[in-house]
Amino acid sequence: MGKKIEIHDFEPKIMAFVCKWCTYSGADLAGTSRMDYSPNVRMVRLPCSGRIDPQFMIKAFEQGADGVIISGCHPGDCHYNEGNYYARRRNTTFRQLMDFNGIDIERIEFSWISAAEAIKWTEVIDAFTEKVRELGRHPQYNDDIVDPYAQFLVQKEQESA
Amino acid sequence: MAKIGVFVCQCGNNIARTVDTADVAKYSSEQDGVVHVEDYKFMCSAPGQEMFKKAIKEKGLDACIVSACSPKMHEATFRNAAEAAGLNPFKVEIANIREHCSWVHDDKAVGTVKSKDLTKMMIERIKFNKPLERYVMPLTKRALVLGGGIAGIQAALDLAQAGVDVHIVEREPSLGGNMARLSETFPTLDCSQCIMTPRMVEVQNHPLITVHAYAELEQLSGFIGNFRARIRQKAKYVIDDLCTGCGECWEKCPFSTESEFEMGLVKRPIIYIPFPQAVPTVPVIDNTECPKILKDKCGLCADVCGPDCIDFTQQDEIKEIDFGAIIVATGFQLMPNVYREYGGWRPPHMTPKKLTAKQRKALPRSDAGRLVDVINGLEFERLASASGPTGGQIRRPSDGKIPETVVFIACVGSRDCNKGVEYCSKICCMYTAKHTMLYQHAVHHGKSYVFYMDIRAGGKGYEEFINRAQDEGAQYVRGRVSRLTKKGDKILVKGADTLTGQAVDVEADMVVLATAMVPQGDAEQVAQTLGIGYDKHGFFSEQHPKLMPVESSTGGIYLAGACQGVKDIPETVSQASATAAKVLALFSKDEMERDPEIAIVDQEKCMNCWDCVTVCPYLAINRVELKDRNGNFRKWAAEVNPGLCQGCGICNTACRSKSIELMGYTNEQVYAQITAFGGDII
Amino acid sequence: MIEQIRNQARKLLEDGDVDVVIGYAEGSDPARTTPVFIRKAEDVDKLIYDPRCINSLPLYLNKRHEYTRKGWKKTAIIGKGCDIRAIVQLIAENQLKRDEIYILGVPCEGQVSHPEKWDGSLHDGNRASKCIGCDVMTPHETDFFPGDKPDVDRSNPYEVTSPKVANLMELELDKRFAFWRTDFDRCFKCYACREVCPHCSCNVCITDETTPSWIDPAAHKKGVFSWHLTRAMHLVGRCTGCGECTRACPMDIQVDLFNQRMKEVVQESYSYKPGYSLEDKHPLITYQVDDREDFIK
Amino acid sequence: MKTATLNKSDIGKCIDLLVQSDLRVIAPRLQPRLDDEGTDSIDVLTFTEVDSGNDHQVGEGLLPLNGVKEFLFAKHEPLFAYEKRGKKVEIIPVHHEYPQTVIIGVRPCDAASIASLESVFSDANAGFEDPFFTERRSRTTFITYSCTAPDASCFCTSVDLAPDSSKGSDLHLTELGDGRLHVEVITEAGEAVAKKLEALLEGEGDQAAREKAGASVHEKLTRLRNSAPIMDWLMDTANFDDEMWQRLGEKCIGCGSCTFVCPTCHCFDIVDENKGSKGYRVKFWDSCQFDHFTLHASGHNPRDWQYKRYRNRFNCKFKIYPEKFETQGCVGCGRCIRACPVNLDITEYMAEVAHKAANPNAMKADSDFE
Repeated sequence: MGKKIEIHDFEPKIMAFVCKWCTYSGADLAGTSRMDYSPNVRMVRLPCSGRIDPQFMIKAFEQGADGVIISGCHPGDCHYNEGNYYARRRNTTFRQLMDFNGIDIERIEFSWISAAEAIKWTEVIDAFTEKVRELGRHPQYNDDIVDPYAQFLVQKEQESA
Repeated sequence: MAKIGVFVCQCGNNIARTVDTADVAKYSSEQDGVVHVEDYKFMCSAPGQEMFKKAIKEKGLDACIVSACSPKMHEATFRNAAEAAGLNPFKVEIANIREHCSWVHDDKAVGTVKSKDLTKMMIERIKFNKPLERYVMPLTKRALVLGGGIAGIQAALDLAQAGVDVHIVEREPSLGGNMARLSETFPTLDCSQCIMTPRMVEVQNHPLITVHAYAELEQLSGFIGNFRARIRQKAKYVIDDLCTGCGECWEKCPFSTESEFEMGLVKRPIIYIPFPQAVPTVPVIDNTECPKILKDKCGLCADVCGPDCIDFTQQDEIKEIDFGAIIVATGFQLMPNVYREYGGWRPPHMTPKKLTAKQRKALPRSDAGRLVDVINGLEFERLASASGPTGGQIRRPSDGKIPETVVFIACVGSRDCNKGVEYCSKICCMYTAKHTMLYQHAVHHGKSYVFYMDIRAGGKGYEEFINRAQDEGAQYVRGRVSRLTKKGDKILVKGADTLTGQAVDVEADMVVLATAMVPQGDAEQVAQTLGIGYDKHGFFSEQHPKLMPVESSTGGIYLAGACQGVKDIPETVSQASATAAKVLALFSKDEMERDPEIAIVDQEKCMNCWDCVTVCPYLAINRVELKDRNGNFRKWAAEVNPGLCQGCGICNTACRSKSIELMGYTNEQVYAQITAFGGDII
Repeated sequence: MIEQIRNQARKLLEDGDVDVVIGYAEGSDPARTTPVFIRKAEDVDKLIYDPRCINSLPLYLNKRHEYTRKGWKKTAIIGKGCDIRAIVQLIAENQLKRDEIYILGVPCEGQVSHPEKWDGSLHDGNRASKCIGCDVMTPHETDFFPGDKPDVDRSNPYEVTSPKVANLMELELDKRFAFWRTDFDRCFKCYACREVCPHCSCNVCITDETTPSWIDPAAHKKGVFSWHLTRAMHLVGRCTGCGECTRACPMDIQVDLFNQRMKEVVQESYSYKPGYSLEDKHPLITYQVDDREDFIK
Repeated sequence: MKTATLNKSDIGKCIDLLVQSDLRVIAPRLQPRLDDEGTDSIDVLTFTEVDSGNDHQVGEGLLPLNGVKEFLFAKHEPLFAYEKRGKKVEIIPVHHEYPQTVIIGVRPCDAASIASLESVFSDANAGFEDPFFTERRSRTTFITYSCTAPDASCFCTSVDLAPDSSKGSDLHLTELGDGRLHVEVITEAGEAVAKKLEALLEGEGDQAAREKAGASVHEKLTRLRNSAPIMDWLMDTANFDDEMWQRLGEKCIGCGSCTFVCPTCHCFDIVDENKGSKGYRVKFWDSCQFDHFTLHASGHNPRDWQYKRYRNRFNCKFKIYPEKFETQGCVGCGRCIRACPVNLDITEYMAEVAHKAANPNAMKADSDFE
């Protein structure tokens, strides 16, 4: 404890979609154990990784997320027996789809984190934050997708002139 | 317009040390829809909760955010408090700013920004929280036990002793199962029948237990608390209520066939009870063999029956009974096909499925070239049993000679990915040791060899038991047997001792195979009837391997004994008692309360592709026909059974048309949470 | 060949075995053909079949076209192999019952990729790329087939035959993105790709939903990207590759490249080809315990 | 009317001149392609902004996939932004850019559609002026180019237009067949542009040659229909439930392509694009061919089946437009015919109606529909 947080020029925005039984509890354990990790992540608590719709990830990127984490119980440990298996298939295909669209799938992290793996949670967050920080702002999504009308909010000089 | 209250907890110094809670509260108060904020030292304390309730009442809040510790800690606390204050408990959400923020970020500026963001995401989310009501469902306080072996008997007795009405369905004519076949049990060598039969009688006499012997479960509908079972009572051709069990009929029956109970080692009459201590002591007529039923010849049993209880016109009877919970205790069988691998011969009825008389005739009757004296463990149990065909004398099946040399082969079919099953059958090491002892006790000068791969004796008194077997003369050879061949009237066992690296050939009078325990041949069919999961071997799957080992994947159906996985008797009994405890917990309330955080279907949008039906791990989604006002069929749609749904949301994601919503985690809630994201990150 | 089909259609209509025969007829200009619904036996001579018959007719069997189907109890449909795959997939997804449909299979030699490319004959320069390596030119599931139906080995994996998919996969990531950005720039969200798809069968499409509106309805990049990603994602493991989405696009955005790429992925990962089995479930609603997870940490 | 001639090879230079005078120039241009496209693609010619005269397809005979309407009536645009703060909603104005624009190489049919759109968005007929449209219109100059190669789907002559019509145009170019173009200055805006191109223009145009060239193209049109009786027939409410609507329309799949490529379709929808508690109110193209276009909140849908939606589209073109906006609704560009995936052909409707109007007492066709 006591790792000083260093603020960089670019701080990635990361959204995490996690299962409440394993990963959320793992993150709770990281808190209870007073571990330190990057503050760049915002978590959405869902009942199961099988509830994570690809729509969530698309929306997160549209909101300006530089990276998205999906995490649930290890295979065989799903509280609902098979939710994570469906999540795995859905993500296998979704990643390939994003890749074919030219969107960097390095920005989507999928990991199995159990309720006991607080250390793994902090490692995944830190490593992913660092990776996305190096990748920089999301070039495909940030430039012209996040806010399609941003330019309309700025009054052009020649117009006012 | 939402009236949201935000309650920021300082948690003493736990949150306040790295989060400026006052700033979080101020920021929250500026958010759309927020009408009340509090910043307090201990929200979960009694005064904190009072403050929470008071704010709800006085400000008329319709939703509350508590920015505090993990929802695992105090979500229930604040939901209960809200309920007490007249606010629907599902309109309370926790923003986790302790475990996920203050405890993990050691920088006040960073922690404050993150706490604001976490709180804001929750504020946006809660605008779409719907007030939910807990489902209350009726509950039938009657339990069904499938299988009348030791697991079923134990579970039924435990339940009945607690006052629950129990029905046992057993497909054989008598209770008892495999345990009734055993001669003695390890590691104490106490007599199996001596401990089993009193329990069977107890079941029979218990006023709350109804035994449906010679019956099978045909269909199951409904869900936890509200099952309806269709039970087929197979025709016994004997009227239960009149039969006194005097035995005249089976003693006089002039025909016979191999006895299933005795593993085909001897014959039984066509009208029979499986074994003398059978419960109920009512015989049944085997309608595949009885000449009276097949060709209207004989009928001797009816002539000799004093109470006149034989009725050749009896038909199968269907009973429909409602149950609230089901305990599955269908037990195991020994792997049926291994004999052939070892050149052994098996009685025709031991083929995996019961054959018709015609098919059986087609099978070779002769044992020429076959090794009749290669038997499996259960057959040995019968040979060793005092009530068995040999009266407890160990005599080999072919010529009744007392075998001088017996070879026991462990791991037959188990731990064998190629020809058998890959799992360890677990009890074989122990029962093989027991067999050597039973043999040594019966034939003092006999020699016994055990070919084994590893000895696995993890259990109370188990390792000691193995040692005792070795002390009593069993010779353990670590190695596999490659071949069994006939040599005169002996069997040549070609094996190897891998410890010395030498070939070991034994001329044995009898070979006993420790055959793997596998699920019943129709286990998969049973699982499909019940709607529970099963693994690739056919063992029924438990809900969770660690925390829910006796629950099946379907609510209200519990698993006891070897149908769930290989087990010895003590494990089976304890698991059976555990299922009884689960059923009692379920039955402890008059009505069932179900969590409202389950999936619901927008049936107009549903385009009935049934993807949800396919993915649902709990078979909680039904296909229903929607009718118009005139009662005509309009369309199909999915419908979630609130009794079965566990709220995983897998269907919600699988549904392309988004016609399924998981209450508590609806698309709108998640959407709002995501769209609130995107502000300052640090 | 078409005479045999016509005769069979006539017989079916005369005997009252079917209410309607869906087929192709001459279109309003020589390069085009049009779907036609034949209800009377005397009209069967309108039916034609040649390489211009590109339309995927199973589209009309989809529940979205409920009105068209009104009053039809049993429908006969002329199907080339790829369309029959679509029918089979519709049946597997419970959008259709096998006994409601009478399939008049036709032997197919490939289709012209676009009416504008029709020059009187079919050749390598205008044959649709989906027809290369097609294993259902002799269709697999038919009720009637003119002539003998040879056995065809259909066990080969799906193969991407559009050179564009391979070209795109070879490009750098940002080049690939740039390609799509230029193409999607033209998209004005007419949803023709959705409406011609035999498998888009939702009563209310997710993009027309407002609670919440996952996909912005306006045709800016955000709305267009999420629309095309969602459309492709919803067709993973279900698309039978008729290519109608690309052909119907009035701005010629090749949206079916996504579907082709995803078919390749599904084939590689789960050895699944849609449209060949009446019972098999598509790969996103099934799983194997040992599915690939090389990307998971 | 002022006329002049221009060498066809100088069009590139014209574009350069216009670009140099800080005008946004839009011209038909082929989209770049990958090395190996395969057989599935077609040539994608669209009106796009060009930055030099080297890259354009003006006068190459092809009709661009899109019309020019998107440069006046944007595919999508924000009306305003908003943000909810506490209990207040703040409206934040958005600032649109309306650059001075020249669209060159516009076909006469597309130019005629501008006149139609004008009467919807800016005429007193509509009772409302759409500032976005009128602002853009006032800053846009159309240089039309007489059609040289009508294809099988073109039918402008059937709707009282001609391949060399200058309706809706500011500056009109016609090929004379000898490598020269006849230039007609039609409006003041056209004149202003012509002034910028003065260096390239020569003397007087050859009116007779222009007429002749126009007439020769006229003959190339094969799809000829009589649109005169259509409006009256449609005005007869009894024909609203005529069997032809169902018979011809049952194959329609409601994809909406026809409305999106149509140069005179102008329906739009307005939604709030929400992002947390702030967002934009956005206007974007909509289509009467969508099932939820007329869906009421009650669940009732007056146009509940697809043939009714197509009936509406036909009515819109041939009845509502002329009746309400006093202008033509269909300009005969043929885009809807080319775009339709099921070959639903508006000219078949036209022919059918003309036939029915001519034979009012003919026996009703034996209908399959009840």
